[in-house]
Amino acid sequence: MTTATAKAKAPAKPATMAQALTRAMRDAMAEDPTVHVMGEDVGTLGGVFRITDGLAKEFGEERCTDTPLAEAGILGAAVGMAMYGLRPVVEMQFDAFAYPAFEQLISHVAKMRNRTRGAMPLPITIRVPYGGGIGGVEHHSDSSEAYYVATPGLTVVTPATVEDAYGLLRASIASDDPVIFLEPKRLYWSKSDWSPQAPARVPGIGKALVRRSGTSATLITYGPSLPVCLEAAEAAREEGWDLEVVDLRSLVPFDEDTVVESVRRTGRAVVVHEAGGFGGPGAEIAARVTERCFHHLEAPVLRVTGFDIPYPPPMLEKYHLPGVDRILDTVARLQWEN
Amino acid sequence: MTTATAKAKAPAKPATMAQALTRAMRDAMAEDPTVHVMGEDVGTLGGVFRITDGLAKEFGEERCTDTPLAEAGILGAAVGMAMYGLRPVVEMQFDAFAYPAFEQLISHVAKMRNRTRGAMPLPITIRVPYGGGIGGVEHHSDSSEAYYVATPGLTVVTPATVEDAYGLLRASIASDDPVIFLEPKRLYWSKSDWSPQAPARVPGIGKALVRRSGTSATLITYGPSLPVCLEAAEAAREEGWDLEVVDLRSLVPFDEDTVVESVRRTGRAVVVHEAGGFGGPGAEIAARVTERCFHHLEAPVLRVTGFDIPYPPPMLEKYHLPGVDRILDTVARLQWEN
Amino acid sequence: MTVQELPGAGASHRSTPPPWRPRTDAAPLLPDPEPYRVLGTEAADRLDPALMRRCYAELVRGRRYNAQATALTRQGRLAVYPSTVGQEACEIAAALVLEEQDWLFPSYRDTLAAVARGLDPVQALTLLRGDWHTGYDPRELRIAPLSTPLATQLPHAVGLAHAARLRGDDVVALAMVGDGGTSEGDFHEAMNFAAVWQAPVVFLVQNNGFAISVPLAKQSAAPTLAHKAVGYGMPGRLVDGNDVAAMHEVLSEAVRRARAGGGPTMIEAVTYRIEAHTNADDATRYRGDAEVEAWKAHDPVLLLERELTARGILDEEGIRVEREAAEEMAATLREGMNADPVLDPMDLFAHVYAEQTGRLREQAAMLRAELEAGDE
Amino acid sequence: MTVQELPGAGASHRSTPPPWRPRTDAAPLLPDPEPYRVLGTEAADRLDPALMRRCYAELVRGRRYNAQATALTRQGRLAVYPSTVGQEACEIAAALVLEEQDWLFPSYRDTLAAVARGLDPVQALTLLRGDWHTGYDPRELRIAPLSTPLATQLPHAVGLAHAARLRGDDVVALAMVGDGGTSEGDFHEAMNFAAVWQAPVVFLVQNNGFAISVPLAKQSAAPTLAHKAVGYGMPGRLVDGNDVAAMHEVLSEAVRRARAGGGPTMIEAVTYRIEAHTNADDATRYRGDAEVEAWKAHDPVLLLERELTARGILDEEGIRVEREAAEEMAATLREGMNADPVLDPMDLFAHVYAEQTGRLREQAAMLRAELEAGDE
Ligand SMILES: Cc1ncc(C[n+]2csc(CCOP(=O)(O)OP(=O)(O)O)c2C)c(N)n1
Ligand SMILES: Cc1ncc(C[n+]2csc(CCOP(=O)(O)OP(=O)(O)O)c2C)c(N)n1
Ligand SMILES: [Mg+2]
Ligand SMILES: [Mg+2]
Repeated sequence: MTTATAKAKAPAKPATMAQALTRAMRDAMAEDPTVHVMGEDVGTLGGVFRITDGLAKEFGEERCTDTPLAEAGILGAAVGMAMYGLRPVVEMQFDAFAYPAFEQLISHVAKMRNRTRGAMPLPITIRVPYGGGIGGVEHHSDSSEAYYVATPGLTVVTPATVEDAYGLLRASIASDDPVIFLEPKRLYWSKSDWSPQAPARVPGIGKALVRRSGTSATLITYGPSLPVCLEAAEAAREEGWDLEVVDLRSLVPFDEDTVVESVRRTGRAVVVHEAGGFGGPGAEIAARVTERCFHHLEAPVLRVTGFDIPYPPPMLEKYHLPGVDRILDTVARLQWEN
Repeated sequence: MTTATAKAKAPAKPATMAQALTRAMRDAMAEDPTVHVMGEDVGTLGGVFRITDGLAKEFGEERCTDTPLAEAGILGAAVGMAMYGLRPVVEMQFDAFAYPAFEQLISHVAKMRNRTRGAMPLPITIRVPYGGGIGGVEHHSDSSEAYYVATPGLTVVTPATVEDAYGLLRASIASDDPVIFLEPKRLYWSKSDWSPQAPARVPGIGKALVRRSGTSATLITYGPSLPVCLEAAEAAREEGWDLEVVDLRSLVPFDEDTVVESVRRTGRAVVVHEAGGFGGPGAEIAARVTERCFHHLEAPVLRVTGFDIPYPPPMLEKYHLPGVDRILDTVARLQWEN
Repeated sequence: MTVQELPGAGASHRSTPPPWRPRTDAAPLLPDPEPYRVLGTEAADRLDPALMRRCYAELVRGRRYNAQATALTRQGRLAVYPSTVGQEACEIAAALVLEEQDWLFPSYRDTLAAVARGLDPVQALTLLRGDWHTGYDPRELRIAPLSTPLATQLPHAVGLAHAARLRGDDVVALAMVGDGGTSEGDFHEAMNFAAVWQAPVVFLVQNNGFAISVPLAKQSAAPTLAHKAVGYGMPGRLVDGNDVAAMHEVLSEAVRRARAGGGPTMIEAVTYRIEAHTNADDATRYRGDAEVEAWKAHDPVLLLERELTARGILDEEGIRVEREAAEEMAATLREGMNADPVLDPMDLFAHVYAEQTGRLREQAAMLRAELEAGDE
Repeated sequence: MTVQELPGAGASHRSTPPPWRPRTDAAPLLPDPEPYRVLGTEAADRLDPALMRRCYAELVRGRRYNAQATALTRQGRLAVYPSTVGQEACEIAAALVLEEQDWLFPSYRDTLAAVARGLDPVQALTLLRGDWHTGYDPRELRIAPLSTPLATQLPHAVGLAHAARLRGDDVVALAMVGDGGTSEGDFHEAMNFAAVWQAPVVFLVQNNGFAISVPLAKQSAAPTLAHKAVGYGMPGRLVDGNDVAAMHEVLSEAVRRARAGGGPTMIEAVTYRIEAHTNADDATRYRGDAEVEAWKAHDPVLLLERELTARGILDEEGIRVEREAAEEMAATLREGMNADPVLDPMDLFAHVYAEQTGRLREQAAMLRAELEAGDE
């Protein structure tokens, strides 16, 4: 996947999600000179989360650029760069700081291919560190995926594992469509012994994965909530439930078939995500799964989500985030007696 | 509701939704000197849809102000005005032109009450003409309610009748919370013989209304799709279906009880709206109604929505908008044989 | 760190502060107080007759194009048309100063600039007719899609120019925006990025006095809009936007500067929107006739026509020839717009993504079934 | 409209264009090329000894406050702290120039300005401790919530000042933002609204050289940030941000002007962020020691201390007294922050709306049940 020179310079074997993301950008930049990384503090500093660490040094400041502090300007400039044939990878410093770029995103990025009848696709990857659990002060822990999911033209991807962080980011950068690449902040330092030297052949964008097989009910989740769901599934064994866990990996496209297949088999489902419930992605998933699995369902599809409130301050976030107990309580409400 | 002087100056009896909206602002301004209208072209011109017609003349340019052309600035200034105790009524000229104000909306307007523990509520009404059907060129026909609905702290209101245009706008301006007031553009010129001299006692924000009683199935809708649903309900009689039609009137708060009561009775439901389906408000409605009506449902709750595409150009919009036939086709899929 | 520990503690109280100098000299960035003019001044002695004949031809065509487009709205052939009557000198000059490889970033009003750059008028008007959004392939003539969301095209121009420069290509981007559009955050961010990156961009602000109904006085308190440039570290130029010779000269200079690596320039063209905002607007609601009449007397076509006739560069015959050419263009446009556009509802689902999602395939199938049922 | 019909047709080609004049004279709006200084210059002869003693006391307290807050991050009592070491003169002056009825709009970095205005330090630090977002009632001392999203507080300041003016109240709003924040669209829109509305606002830009790791040179190409003011039609002033006397004078003048109905002013304070962006940042990644040392020698506390000692306004004893007062403040702060904040998880659902929605009531009930189950 990488050239000989690239291999020679390759950083040490990544162990964390953060390192896998860095490596994905690095490999993409080494392979394709049109890939440009840009954003606030991404150059000299390597980003506030250090995800772009080393890229400016290896590829120069023109390939990994510290921009002025203006998100609409960053994304708008990236649109122009993509119009000229580059593949910009934009870093938004935190979820809530992507909002200033919303008009550029909705009115241009998402629509450009369509409004030009395919003449002008925009292969832009927009990396957005999202979600909570890291003790961030207000505006640093939003789960903003509902906005992106409701915007036709955007692909919305979110990895939950180190392997996927690499594979999905590579796939996103390679995509000819604009991709919102949501990085679960609190998994940045999660580890695995995956090695990029032999990248596992991960399925591309649009394919969900059953991360744990089970027969009692299906937990449908993504991103930061995957580890929580897996933990819940383990804990559920004590209650006698054998839970299946599906990791969506991309919210758009939404891999209905994998989910529907699972739910038809288990007959019960809970959607779990950190974003607020009301009008959140879980609503779409529940509605659609119900539509396609209606006669297989023993109980309505339930949701465990963040509360419908502004993201709480650090000391209270633990009460807000979907945790193992809340998931198990919800599984218990899946009408087992009927 | 209005003072003697106000009555004396009252414009002619409003017959259209546009006139009812104008009248609502006028009466609110006459009653409460803290109500200020602001936006692009709202003063001298009376707005591009003439909804603020006459307000600058009657109340002066300081109460109905032509702002510079900058939506974040408009909403941001309104925040400051509300912090000082005014009640700004902001006009966004078109749906898509509210996007530049998104950061102000999400990070401040929606959160200010919560982040200050109630010390600083923001009684701002944000009027957004929304939806299509008027032959507008791109960026002039978006149905952006999914973004607002997924943002805790915002109240999201949308009238479908002339009476409600008046009543709900009055209620929104009177609300101590920020309200996104979605005005269905293509109903601006819809008429009724409602008279503001004797305003019908319309229920306030948060109460859905059964606009047509029926027994076969429930159409759940709001705003621009209400007339279409009522027409579909009439047409359905020929097919032998007696459809109930519920007008939500506000998406947040969502009046679950009225909807649930209806669906439990009819056993079947279709949600109808112009906004895209994927991640749209209909997903929340379907998911929630299913959760609460599961054992009463004869078929899954279905949705008739705009397609999941950028809003089409004028000559093609008729294929995109949910129409009577598409609603009836969907009603037909509600598993009547089972 | 406390005061005691500070390294300078104990030194004389006349210590020198860290070195300071302004990053650039502000003086050359500031616009002249009067709009630059050529026509009717001595500078007109230096005019290039051939270029001016070309400009004249384009201005006459441009004026006719405006008239024809407005007529098409009355016939229902166009949904809406924002006219550039009175602003033709800006539109034409913007198109003429660019090389083939350069890019034009028009606002929603600037169909005429696109047409003057060579775009087929029917394609230019597709958006306003309503059969599709962008009626042309932007890469073909290097004309970005007409931008309806105001000022949003400006950062695109900066990004594109920057990308071309990184690639070592000789490309300049010229971006157009109105006086109202300068109030948007995107204007600010684009200007700043352009200056920091020294991108080869020219910003052309057409100050036509109004943003729909809102006059400049309610839009900005700046001495001139051109004064905004200095705050970004780029030169601001003030030009008579109705003087095509002045416009051509100032724009050319800015394009040359950008091409030579000298960075961006912002130009304020002082002009006037003679007609209403669009055919749907009623301008009598917000302005009086006197102002309009004063500006009609300073008409861009007339200014050039007078200059060229006075100098013997243009005569009755020349005027006749250009008017006839303009009539021909108008006839072709009329004809083109009279043909009903071919519509395929299934286009709705094309190009939303490179590859259709399952959900879109399903929706497309539904529409196809509806259309087939309708055909029966 | 065609050329033939134009009213001016046939007139001399030297017709006069419609009248033109710049809306305001640009010259008085432009900043001086050198930052304004008082300390160490002859202007210091005019200093008000009492005011300067007050400033000195506040600076010493401010420095100590910074040290204490940073210490609290190391003890895990604060989640994060953006220090204003080196910027205390700006923070203090901003607080001191305001009257009781005025409003302060701080950025996330400006807890010190809020404290100097009288806010309880524990309340000021609540956001950074993490028990709630805004730790105080903004109306009490007229201090807007600390703004994390950069530059978004600026239009708030404009709107509030405008509202007060409409009401006939004597209120000035002072809004603080960083050099990086000036790149945001909200900065631009706020400046423009303020100038068009002639709102009583003072914009204080603390140019501390960096936006996290990004130096000013990558942020702006402007001669100075103060030059931005002219593009909005308001005066721009350049001041040595480490010179508390200069800061106090220039800010006071701007506040006075705003109060008198003279409209907004923008002030660029040239200063330096001596410490890292926050305790979580590693400044060695993007800057060298030499620059930091040069600025340490131009320390705001030191500058004033030297001036006042040289003039006999301050002596050893005076210094000792202020340091002791600062230590007391630090002890109180330590104590306040050592107390664990009282948390009520049910607060999550308070104040989302004036009246809780059904859905929130349900979610609150769920959390309450969980908490009760946990207690058992
Ligand atoms: C972001 C945005 N806000 C509002 C509008 C609605 N709108 C269309 S044109 C216009 C006025 C534009 O004025 P100006 O920039 O001076 O350009 P002109 O129309 O004079 O060419 C407005 C407010 C828009 N298109 N985009
Ligand atoms: C809209 C927005 N974008 C990005 C950030 C992340 N961020 C926090 S502080 C900062 C740098 C701010 O620099 P400056 O404005 O110079 O203020 P300083 O930190 O120097 O006081 C950045 C990029 C933010 N808080 N808000
Ligand atoms: Mg204009
Ligand atoms: Mg800074």
